[in-house]
Amino acid sequence: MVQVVLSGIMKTAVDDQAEIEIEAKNIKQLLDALARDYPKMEPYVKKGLAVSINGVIYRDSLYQKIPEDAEIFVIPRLAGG
Amino acid sequence: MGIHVSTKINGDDVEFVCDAEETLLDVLRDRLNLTGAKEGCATGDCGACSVTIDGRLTCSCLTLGAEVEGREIGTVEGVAKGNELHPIQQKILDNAALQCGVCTPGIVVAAKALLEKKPDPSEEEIRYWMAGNLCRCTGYDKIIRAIQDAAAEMRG
Amino acid sequence: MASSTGEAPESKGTHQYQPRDFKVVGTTPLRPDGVDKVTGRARFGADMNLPGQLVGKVLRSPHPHAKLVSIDTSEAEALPGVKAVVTRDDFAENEAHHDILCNIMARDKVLYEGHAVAAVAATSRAIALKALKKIKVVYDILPHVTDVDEAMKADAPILHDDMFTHGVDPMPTTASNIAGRCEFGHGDVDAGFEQADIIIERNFKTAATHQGYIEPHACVATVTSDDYGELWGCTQGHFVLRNVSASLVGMDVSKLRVTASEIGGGFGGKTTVFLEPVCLMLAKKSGKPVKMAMTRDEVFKASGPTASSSMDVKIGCTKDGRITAGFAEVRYQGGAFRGAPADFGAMCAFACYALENVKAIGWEVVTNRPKGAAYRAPGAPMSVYAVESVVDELAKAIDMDPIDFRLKNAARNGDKSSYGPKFESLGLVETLEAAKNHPNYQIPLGPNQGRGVASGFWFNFGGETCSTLNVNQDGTVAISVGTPDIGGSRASMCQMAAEELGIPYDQVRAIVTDTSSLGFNDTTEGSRVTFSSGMAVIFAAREIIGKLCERAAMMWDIPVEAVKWEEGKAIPAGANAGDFEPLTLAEIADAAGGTGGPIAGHHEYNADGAGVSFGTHLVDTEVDPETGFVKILRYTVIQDAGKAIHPSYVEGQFQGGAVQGIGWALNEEYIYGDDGKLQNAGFLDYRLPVASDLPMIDTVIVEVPNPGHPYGVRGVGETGIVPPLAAIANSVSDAANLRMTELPMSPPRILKAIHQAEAAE
Amino acid sequence: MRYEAPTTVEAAVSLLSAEAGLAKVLSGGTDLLVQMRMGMMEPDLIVDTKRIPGFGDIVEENGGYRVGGAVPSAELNEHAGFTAMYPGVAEGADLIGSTQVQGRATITGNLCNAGPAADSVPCAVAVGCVARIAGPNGKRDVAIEDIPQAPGKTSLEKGELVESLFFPAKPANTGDAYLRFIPRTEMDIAVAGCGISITLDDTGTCTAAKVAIGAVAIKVLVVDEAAQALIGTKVDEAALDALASACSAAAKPITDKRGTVEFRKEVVGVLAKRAAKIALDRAKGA
Repeated sequence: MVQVVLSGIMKTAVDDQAEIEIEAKNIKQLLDALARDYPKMEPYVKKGLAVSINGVIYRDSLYQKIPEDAEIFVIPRLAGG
Repeated sequence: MGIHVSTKINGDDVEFVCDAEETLLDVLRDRLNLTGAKEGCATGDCGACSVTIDGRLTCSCLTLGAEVEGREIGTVEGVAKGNELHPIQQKILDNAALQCGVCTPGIVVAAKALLEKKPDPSEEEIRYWMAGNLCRCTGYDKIIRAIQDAAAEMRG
Repeated sequence: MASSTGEAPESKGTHQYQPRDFKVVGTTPLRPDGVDKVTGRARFGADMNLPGQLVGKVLRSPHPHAKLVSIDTSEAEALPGVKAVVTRDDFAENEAHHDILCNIMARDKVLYEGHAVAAVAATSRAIALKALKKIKVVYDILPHVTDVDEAMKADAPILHDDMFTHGVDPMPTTASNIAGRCEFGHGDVDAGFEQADIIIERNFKTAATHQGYIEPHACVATVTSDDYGELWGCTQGHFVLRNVSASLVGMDVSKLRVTASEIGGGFGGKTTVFLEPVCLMLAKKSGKPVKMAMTRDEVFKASGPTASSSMDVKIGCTKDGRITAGFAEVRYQGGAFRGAPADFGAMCAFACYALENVKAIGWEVVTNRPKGAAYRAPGAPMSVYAVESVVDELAKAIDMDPIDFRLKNAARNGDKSSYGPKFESLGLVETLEAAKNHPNYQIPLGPNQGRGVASGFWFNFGGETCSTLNVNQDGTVAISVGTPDIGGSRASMCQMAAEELGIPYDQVRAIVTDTSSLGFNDTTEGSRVTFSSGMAVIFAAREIIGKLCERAAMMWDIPVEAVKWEEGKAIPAGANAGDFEPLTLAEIADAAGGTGGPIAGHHEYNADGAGVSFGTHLVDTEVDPETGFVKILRYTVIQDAGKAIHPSYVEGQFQGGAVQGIGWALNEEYIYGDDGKLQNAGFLDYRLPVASDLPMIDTVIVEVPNPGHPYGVRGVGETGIVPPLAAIANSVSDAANLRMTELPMSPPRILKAIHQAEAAE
Repeated sequence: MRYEAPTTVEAAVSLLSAEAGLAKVLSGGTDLLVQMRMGMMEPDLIVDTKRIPGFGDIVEENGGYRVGGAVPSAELNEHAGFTAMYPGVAEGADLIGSTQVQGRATITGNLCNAGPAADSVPCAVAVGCVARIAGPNGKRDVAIEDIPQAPGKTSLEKGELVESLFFPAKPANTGDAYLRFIPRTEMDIAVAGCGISITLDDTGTCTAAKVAIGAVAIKVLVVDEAAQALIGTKVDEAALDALASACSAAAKPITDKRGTVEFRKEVVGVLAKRAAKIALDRAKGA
């Protein structure tokens, strides 16, 4: 189980919980689980998200491993100019 | 309906036929394949199309092609002598005074015209002379330094 | 140029930072595309011509909001010289790119003045323009809204009857112009404000600005009868352009080859498509090459500016300068479709500070304006302007130096960021200290002069990237990258390859390949190219080194493990040390035909581990109390680059970002009339900064290595535009002894504020 | 559209007179070509005046200068005699657009485009410039303030064009100046402008003055009350304040993308005061 914090627009999609617990060994499992357990998250997952694991932000690497005690934030997919 | 025009561009005799509405910029780019001058605005506000006509700096977008009969045009393509860059071109490179480079042809033509008129311009004189050449990338700093360096080199 | 180097923290990223002595990196060689650019030979978007090409032109809506009842193109089609006309009917629905489709060619409604409704390809520009006039469009005009606060009201004209606000639970059942709400932060701001000795709360507004690249969008396209397409044009991302355009036009991706021309500025504005799918469709329909270029007024009216904003900020602090709580609510309108960067605005607002109690709410709103596009650190400059203005006021209120105030609250390694994750490695404190010690911070000010300070932040990211290096027979190296070079990145790529391979810079040449020559690359955006493509080049070079050692081992008949690469040469090592003369890269390359053929390296990956970049700006201004005119006296940019590969181009990014910020702060704005039409769609009245408006822009490159890059590189392109809005507002407010809360601070606004301040006294 | 480049003024007049459609005179073209490009104007005939002898010349006449209708402002500013006599007029001409634009733009064009914000016009008005107009009925001389009528509208009749501008000899102890306000330092259209000419007697008392303000009404305005505020004074602070108030009161500006009514009224007074100080210094020979 990893502790996941959802921020921004997505917080309401997980019933305003500050943190949720999800069983996931990599980013893809995390996102799949989010979409499965919280149907309101599905559009966000589809649109694309970024995941911060211990402070390093991953935008695309779906199979990036998530360590057991990692600090996980799910944030909007970054873009730029 | 076309207007026949005989002129000199960068020292060479050139003849072309254009419509009355066509600007010199249209003629240079679309008829003569001299694409160094750019259309940034077509209203004389950006300077990317700078050329000289009889030695005087102007915007080719504010000149009709038909007007240059018998005149002498200078474009960015004529600034280097063969493979030998003009000091202003070299100093722009040395100073990294370009990023995207789309304003650079206009900058080269305008700065060359300045240094021919004023060999030792102050920073303020350079900035006001170049006020009609918009650059969105550099904040002008390195361009001004390049012109100062070129001026110093040309004075010897 | 001064420089300071911070401690490299332990790396947690995929790619380790390794300290080393650089030979090529950190120098300032001439760029490979330089001579072409100073001689006029470089070919930009509008500089390519194809035999027999037609001229394409777009008919645009004169109305800000209307139903598109009918479009009759028959008279235009009948005009001699007209070879194709396209409208919405030529483009099939497209679920994946629905908004882009609706934007490039209006469907049921036009949503802003300048929205494309039809396009023509003809044998000349004059005929194309004449044909546009012969297209009969029937509009059913609807009420419009262009202001963000107006658009959020319940009785506002609604742009999309299927827009229900995301991020509000339960989701509203009535349509509105509010696309979404987001919220970031932690702690308890109410409790935090309870602890404050002083609280300042203000409202701010900023106008929409345009990226203002000097080169208008342009492309030339050809589609053969067997459906193979080629497109040449100026774009920040030709792979994305290819994928989106192929999808909208209904082509296989493999059948469309896109070549990125030289690009005359982008700043985010060329990360999406406008003309390109239309150009392809005209080429397909006419069976001839078609060239299109926007006019400047089309660029202003129909490409993508940034958001305008309306913001509330409330910050509390103790008497000794500790921020106890920060709250921001930002409302951004991003034009007629979803995408206003309110989320990034809310995330960046308080990113400079380590706060126990922070909350930032973002509202994403649509209005009858052109669909926004990214603009350098999208969303950040506005919210940071609001927060940094209040921070400045708090420091003044407790009589504390504004840099000391920031140092007291600055985010440091391991602090929880205001948008969630912990900061791993950051150089904010270093920039603040460099600012405090800078000679420009000590210069005495005269009458009507003021000094402003502000800090700012951008995330930076990596993205999908690949690059190939080919060793030529003469020992030179050709680099292929897939990320268009806007600011000199080809030079940086050559430097990094030369550094790794141990060969001189001038033996390496980089090009940006077309979409058929490399795998997918994300767009040049997000300050990612020197970081991501650079790292791909480094790893591809390392692959080459492995191969070079193998070839040398073969030539020497020793195990490859007994060969090492040093200073551009293969050297026998271990038991064989000294047995053979070292082989240079050129010697191995020359022999390659007999040792296994060509030598190449390639690297493909998702570049993660981008390092955040912070900056602090100092600016002195003088305000004319009789006219409200602002003169920038001196300007200093201090920013963390991680490691500057080519310091001159790093400085150039700092300076360019700062000056775009100066324009945003003082004069640039989209001005709309009551009729919903843009009143200043040209450089004359849009007012980019010109050379005579500015002083030299001083720079300090701070280098706190990014642990996620082998050289420590951080993206530098975007952060530079984040602090200037606030820094200048703080400086002007100091000079005129008042508080400016609306951008741009144009002279009429400043003079009015001066009179209001006088009246209040 | 036809393009003609006649070599006599008579030929130019007959071309302009004979054209049934829209005929436009092209000297610098820096307004005309923009209007054409933006689709605001579609002339049927363009008459280029630059091939007419004299149109490109600056000649001395009766102690003053006659400036040909096609003299670009850059050339005017390079003319040592003219800039010494009327520095304010030259400075006004030097503010029209960029260096590039000044290589083409003419005062005559600036006048005949009839834009209320024309930078070269207020000071030329203040120094008493007279236009020589050629037309189907011969030639006539007209004070230039009588030419612009409203934005884009002049008092010129069909077939007429301005052949030259005459700047009369400058009286002794006279100084001129022009200042405008723009939000940037260059490349903008004036938000307000003021041209001024001041003549002093030997004791430093103002004996004559003319004040013209730009960009604050449908055309350049001559403000007699402003001149009266200076005449008979030593152009001291009180007189300057009265000048400023008169200019602000006379201004009838609009609010648009470039400025507000309040801003323009206030700033035109500030500019008048500042320009008067420069003109005063020049009149004193400082």
